[in-house]
Amino acid sequence: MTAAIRANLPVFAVIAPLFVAFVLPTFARRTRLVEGLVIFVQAVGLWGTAYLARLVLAQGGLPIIYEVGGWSAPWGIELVVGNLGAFFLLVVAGVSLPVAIYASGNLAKEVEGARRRAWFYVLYLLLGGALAGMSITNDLFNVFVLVEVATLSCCGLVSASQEPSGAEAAFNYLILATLGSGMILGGIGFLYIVTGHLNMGFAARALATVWQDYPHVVWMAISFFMVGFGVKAAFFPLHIWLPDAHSVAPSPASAVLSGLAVKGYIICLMKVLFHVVGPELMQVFSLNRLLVLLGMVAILIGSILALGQDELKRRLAFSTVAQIGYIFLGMGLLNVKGMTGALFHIASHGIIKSALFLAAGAVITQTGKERVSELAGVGKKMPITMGVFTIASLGLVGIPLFSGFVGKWYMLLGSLGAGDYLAAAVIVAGSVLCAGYLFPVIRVAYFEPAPADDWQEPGVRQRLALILLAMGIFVLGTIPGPLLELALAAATDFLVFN
Amino acid sequence: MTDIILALLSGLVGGIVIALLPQASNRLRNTLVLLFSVAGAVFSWRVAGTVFSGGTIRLSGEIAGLAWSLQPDPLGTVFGLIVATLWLFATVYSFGYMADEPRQRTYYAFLLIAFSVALGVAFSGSLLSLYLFYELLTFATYPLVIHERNDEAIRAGVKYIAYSLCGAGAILIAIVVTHGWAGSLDFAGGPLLARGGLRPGLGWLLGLYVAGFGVKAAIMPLHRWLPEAMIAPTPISALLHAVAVVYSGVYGILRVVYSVFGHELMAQMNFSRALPWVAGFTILAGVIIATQQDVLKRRLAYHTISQLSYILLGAFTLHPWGLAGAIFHMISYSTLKITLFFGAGIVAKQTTKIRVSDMGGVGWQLPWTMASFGVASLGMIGMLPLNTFWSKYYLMRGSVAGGKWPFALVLIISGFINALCFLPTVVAAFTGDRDQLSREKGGNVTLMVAPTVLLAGIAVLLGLWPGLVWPGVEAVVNSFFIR
Amino acid sequence: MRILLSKLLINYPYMASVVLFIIGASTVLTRSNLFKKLIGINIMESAIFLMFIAAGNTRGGAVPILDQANPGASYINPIPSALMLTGIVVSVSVTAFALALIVRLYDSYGTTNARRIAEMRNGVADR
Amino acid sequence: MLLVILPLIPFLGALVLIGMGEKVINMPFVASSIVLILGSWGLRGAFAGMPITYEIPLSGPFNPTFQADAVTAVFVVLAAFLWWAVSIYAPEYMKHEGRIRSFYICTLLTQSAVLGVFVAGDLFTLLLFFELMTVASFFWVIHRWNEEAIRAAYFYLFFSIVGGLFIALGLVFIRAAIGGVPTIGTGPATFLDPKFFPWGLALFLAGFGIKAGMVPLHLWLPHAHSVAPTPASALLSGLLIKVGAYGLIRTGELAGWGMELASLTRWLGPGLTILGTCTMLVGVTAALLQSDAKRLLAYHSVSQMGYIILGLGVGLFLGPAGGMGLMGSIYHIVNHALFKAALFLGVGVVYVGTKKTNLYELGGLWRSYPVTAILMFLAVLGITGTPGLNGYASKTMLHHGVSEAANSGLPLMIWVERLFNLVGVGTTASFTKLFYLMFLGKPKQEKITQGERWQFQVAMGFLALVMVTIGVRPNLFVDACAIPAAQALGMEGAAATAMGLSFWNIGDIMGMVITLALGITFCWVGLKTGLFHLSPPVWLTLEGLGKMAFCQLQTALASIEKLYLTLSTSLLSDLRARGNGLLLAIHRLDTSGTLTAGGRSLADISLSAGVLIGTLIFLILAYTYIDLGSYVRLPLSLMR
Repeated sequence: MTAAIRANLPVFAVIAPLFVAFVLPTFARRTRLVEGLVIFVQAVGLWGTAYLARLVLAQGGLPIIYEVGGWSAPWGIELVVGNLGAFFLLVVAGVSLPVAIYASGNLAKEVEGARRRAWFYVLYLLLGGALAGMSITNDLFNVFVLVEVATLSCCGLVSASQEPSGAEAAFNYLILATLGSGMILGGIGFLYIVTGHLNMGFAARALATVWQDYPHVVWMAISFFMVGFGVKAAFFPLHIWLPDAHSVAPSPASAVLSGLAVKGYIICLMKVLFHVVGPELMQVFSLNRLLVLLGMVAILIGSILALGQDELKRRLAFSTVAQIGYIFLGMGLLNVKGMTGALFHIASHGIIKSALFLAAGAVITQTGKERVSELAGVGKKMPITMGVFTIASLGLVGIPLFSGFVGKWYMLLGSLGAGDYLAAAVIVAGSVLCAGYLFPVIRVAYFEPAPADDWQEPGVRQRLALILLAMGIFVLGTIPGPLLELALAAATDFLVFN
Repeated sequence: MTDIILALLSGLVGGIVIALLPQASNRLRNTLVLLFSVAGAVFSWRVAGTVFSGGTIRLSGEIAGLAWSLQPDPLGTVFGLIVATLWLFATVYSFGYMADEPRQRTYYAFLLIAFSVALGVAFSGSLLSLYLFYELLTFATYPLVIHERNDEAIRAGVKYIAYSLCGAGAILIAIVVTHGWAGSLDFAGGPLLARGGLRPGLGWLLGLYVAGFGVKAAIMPLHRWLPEAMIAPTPISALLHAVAVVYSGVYGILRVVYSVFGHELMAQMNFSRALPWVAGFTILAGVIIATQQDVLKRRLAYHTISQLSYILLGAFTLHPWGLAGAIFHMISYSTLKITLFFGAGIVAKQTTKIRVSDMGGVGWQLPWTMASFGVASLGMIGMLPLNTFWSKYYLMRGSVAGGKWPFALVLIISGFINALCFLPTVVAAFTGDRDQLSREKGGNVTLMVAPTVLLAGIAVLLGLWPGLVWPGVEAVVNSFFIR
Repeated sequence: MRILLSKLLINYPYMASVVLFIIGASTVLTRSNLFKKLIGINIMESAIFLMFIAAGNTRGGAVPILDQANPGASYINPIPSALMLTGIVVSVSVTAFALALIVRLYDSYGTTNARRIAEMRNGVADR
Repeated sequence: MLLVILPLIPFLGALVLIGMGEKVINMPFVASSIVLILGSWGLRGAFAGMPITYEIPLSGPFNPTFQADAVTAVFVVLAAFLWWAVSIYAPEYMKHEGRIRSFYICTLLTQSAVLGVFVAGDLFTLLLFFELMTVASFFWVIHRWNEEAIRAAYFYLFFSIVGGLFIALGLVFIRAAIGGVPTIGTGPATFLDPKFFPWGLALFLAGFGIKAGMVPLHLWLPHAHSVAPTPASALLSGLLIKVGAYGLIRTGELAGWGMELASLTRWLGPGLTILGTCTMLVGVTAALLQSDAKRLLAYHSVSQMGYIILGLGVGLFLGPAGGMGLMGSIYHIVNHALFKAALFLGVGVVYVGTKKTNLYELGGLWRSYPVTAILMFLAVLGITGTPGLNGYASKTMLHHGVSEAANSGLPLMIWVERLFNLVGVGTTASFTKLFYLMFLGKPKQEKITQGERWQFQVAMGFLALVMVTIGVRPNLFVDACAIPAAQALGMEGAAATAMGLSFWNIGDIMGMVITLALGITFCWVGLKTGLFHLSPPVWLTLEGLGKMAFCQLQTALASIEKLYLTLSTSLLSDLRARGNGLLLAIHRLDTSGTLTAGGRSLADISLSAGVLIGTLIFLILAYTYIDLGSYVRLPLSLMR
């Protein structure tokens, strides 16, 4: 029995949340049960992914390949838990568990009605399953389907709050994301036309030989992929939908949207670009330079826009745009260090941004203040929440001992290794700007004269979730251990064994 | 080994303890603060004892796969001792100064935390840990800078953070490059880049380092945050912006020059020839601007900018005597500058006068304070019974011996202008009618005056007997020039 | 020119899909009615489906049902068709979800005109 | 050990006085008596040519060393005697000035520092006491704490500090040149690095010259000496400026007395000669124009210091034959100390009674102050160089020295000799004026609040006694002090030079008498024609020039600062404005969500979709038509 479970663990990681998601509506009225189930699934998922990651690490980077339905590669669908898959599974599971815990405490204040909340959890689990699937699937069309599932659940999560602006943001997001999906599908189509394969490995092998015959078609495919995934991943300048959507969603939703969902699309794009197209071809098309250039612009513009926001969650949303720029920049460097940095930044930004959004959500639900300038005194009244916010800010800025530093350090190494000093300067400038938009929050919260309002800390579960995330930030910054190893190995996979 | 951990922890733990005692009475809190400060100082002295008696203390590990280490060498130990000793004085002074101020809990908590962070800067044995503590120092001192919590303080705080972070960013890039070129960031094995010899881009790297650390060391034109930060309470201005924080920048540059590049490599680089001129310019420009300031603390701030470059000038001479002068100036300048700031603080607290032009007669009210202030002023000029004479002497000797004799002249001219800057202040304090002055009597005078006078006394003692600290200076110089 | 034209003619399904794609895109871009935007999206997706299926077509190919008795010379590629079935399902679900959102927007704002909604929201924000 | 004890005695006295609280005893008297006895007893060996040295073994770079050779002994005994005499005078006088306790403390500390300078065995120690002396005597000058006193004191302090800094820099250069700490009393230094040696000497010259009131660095002197309480003025003029001279003697020692100087330092002799001559001339000219008695005396201090510096210069210039110049200088140092102190004390007596020091408001005081008038007259005779009093002896020796130099045929020296005589005339004229206006003529003041006191008379009497003794038996001092001192400095031929010296020859006496006669005539003419009321335009006087230069410096500093401020603020505000504008533009595009292009405006979602599709088209076109590789590579490669 255990052997069977172990053998099918990769598929369980995807199926389990999806299955529970379908079951949930039946107990829609019993909120406690729903919450317990969700947390249980996430906890089990975390355990399972940790086990998988250990397995992958123990195998020295050899992937665990699962053939769905027993059909082997060129025809059937493959699930490959390699270094990358294990890494991102771990991130997804690691972030979504605290967020689920937080949601169980805080959602009642943000979403009205038990049924609505149950549906929220359905979408939440669907998103989790889709992200897990995206991280391990090795089939292009499967990627499309999972991306669609994730997109739809994201839109649902955005529209979870009753406010009309939520619906509007969700609609905008939906339209754009669907356009993006269409383009992804188009890209898959072009690749399929050229190579005749949907399995990434086979497609890559075919592409290596045929691309010279159809350079324009290949470029079309890449362009479609770039725009399609770019809009979903909020890559500058396709980030337009993000600030609205992420700031209007309930805070747990914002946390997973900013922390995880966006990263899922980036992982898919990475797979397409590095596993299918391959670094050599990227260089031929100058794609790496494009990524670095746009990444730098994203860092600067995103940060500057964040500086101008007074609404806390909007500020965080723009910050996400800038941080996504980091990841793309790291990708574009085309060396192992830069890639490691980008991957690690996916993890650390996932945790940090979730912590920030959750803390912001806690502040907003407890005080009703949405603007940075109104937060005076929050630090005194809600020490734990603001403490976590502070730690997360330090992490995002990239102070050593906190997780953000590690990613940036590797990206800096990468950019200097690539001889790109401008990129290094922009990485550092982004840090400084990041301090510029996050420290005012802390300053106002702690050091400005406080009004006499009687605010209180959020409930135990929210605090627990926040502290878990803060610990995660600290642990990742000091002993990133297996996660960094996985990122390093995944980066090596991307760039060396191709 | 345990000493170093305890030295670092005593401040940190103390800060947390203070922060967790919101209801504590002033007396209890002060006792605790003193206890933790003394503990930190004692352990630092023990560390120093080990280092100077030839022992090695090393504590290393990995943060996120990057090797860090705490290994005080003579330079770091000297800096650590300056920090630890002067912190005690500032703490006692704070008891007097802060007696009737609000937000004492925050103040003392961060004072203690900043203490341990500053010790961390001093004791770090690799560029990475140096960078870590250097960054943390900014954040640990930020609440102290904006202690007043008014608009001006907040603006100053923003400026402080912004400048510091930009500097830290430059350092980060430089560290990454160094890591790439040298393969290690640990100071223990001699100058990091020396083995690689000259290579293109070395000048840029040095420039990055100097610009990065130069922000805190207030090299012109990166100095603008410093006068603004003078809005902080006086003990903080004295300790942080005349000594600890700005010294962390100076210390960083010393480290870069002697532990990252090494003086042999520096001597071969064209860029290093420009650096003394930057320092010389800052020396003169800083003190010239200082003469024009009417607000005493601002005057002291610009003067700090000038004096910090003395140390840098000594370092940039790349000569043993210059380095000796720099180290000696670190010691002697800190004692005197703290005295000056303490004096200014007592005057501000006791008579609410902050402008030099208003200070007529203050000297008769606060004779001990102004006497100490006067002694320290003479020291800043470089007169002999004070310890700064020796630092200045060795700086000049280093400049002359290092073939950079114009800088000896710069130092002398700066001495003239220092006289123009401070003597009127002291003399003005004693002019005017000594009877018709009101006095506010804020704070606890005894606790403020005692450390001030004591420090002035120490300065005189060191001036008469520089041999008291000379072994430390010698050890530093030997550690870099004799291998 | 003639070669180009002949190429275009030979690849008529692709041409059609391009035309459809442009129509869809311009609809999304220029129409401010939410429904029309949705329809534009659907048109675009149809263009991509068409391209996909056309890619799987083999000229003169038979239906890909393996008939032991009468093995054809060539079959059309069944995979694109199968995939597009999934794609259509996805598309339908997206449409359904979008329609639900439009209903909510109409409830809130009383209009389905994107520009007016934007104006109303910005007005709220400005106030 | 004695050498440490000597400066320590007054210091301990000051501590005792501080410890005693409000109660005041005449501690300077006690201390200087002890020092006088101890010094003249303990240093007798030094006079006999057996120097004493002592070292305090401190660890580190600074080991204070002390030494006493004959030069030191002369100066120590002189200082002790002068302090002793003045401290008899001071208690009574200071009743009028007030703050007697702080005056005592300051007097004691200054004495301690001065003694320290004299017994210092290396230049660091010397500099230490030199600076201490500056600070201690600063409180003398500022004693009255009124505006004038503060200004003068500030001026004094600033100049002294500058002098100290010069010496410090000189130390660095000398240290670099000779490769060791320069010591005192060990003869000429051998220098390894000739580049820095002359510069070091020049800096010493400037540094000690400031203290000695050497033109053009004398500007502080008249103010400081005239504003201090009279006993302090007496000591300032009598002794403190001699510390500068002492420094110059020791500087000469570094270069080498009694030997042909190396080519690098040969300028030292002529240089000092020129500076000395200028100092004499400027001092005496300014003194003639003064109406305030104390200022007149102060300017005469400058002038007399000129004699001393001139003597030193001639001594160095003549090399082995320069004994006369050197000994004349040392002799004149002693003499000037005596009569200048006496003169100041006399003026002080008058000031106590009349509260006036303006000569033109005084007159006919010999009736009220008969003893003072006689003692003052002796001092005047001394300073003018009348045969039979001490000034004659030293001036004669100096004159011999200058004549010898003139015999060398150098035109410079010939002119120096002529000017030397001219200054003698000026000195006589100004002191005739002083004595005539003060004690002779018609009485002008209404009432005299206080007459003479025995303390005043005793103090001045002691000084006068020594003056007359020296005047009558000039050779006594030469044999007992000047020759050992010169020999201790390395002037081997000093004894031989002095042997042939006869003070009482007709030529010298006649010369002096002619000078006196001319001086008195000049004074008569000057008083009749109002020449002494002439006030030259500001720019002509050194003092005015100095003041102008100082003001210019201040304004220059201020304008530099202003320039910096305007530049930095305008630059920063410009940058800030630009940055804000950019931010605003980006922000506006972001929030409005509308983009108008070609008459069609795209709002919100349409805009977003437009961006998306536009990006796609850009990407496709970018590859197809614009060579993306070079396009993107270009800006990046530029930034490398």
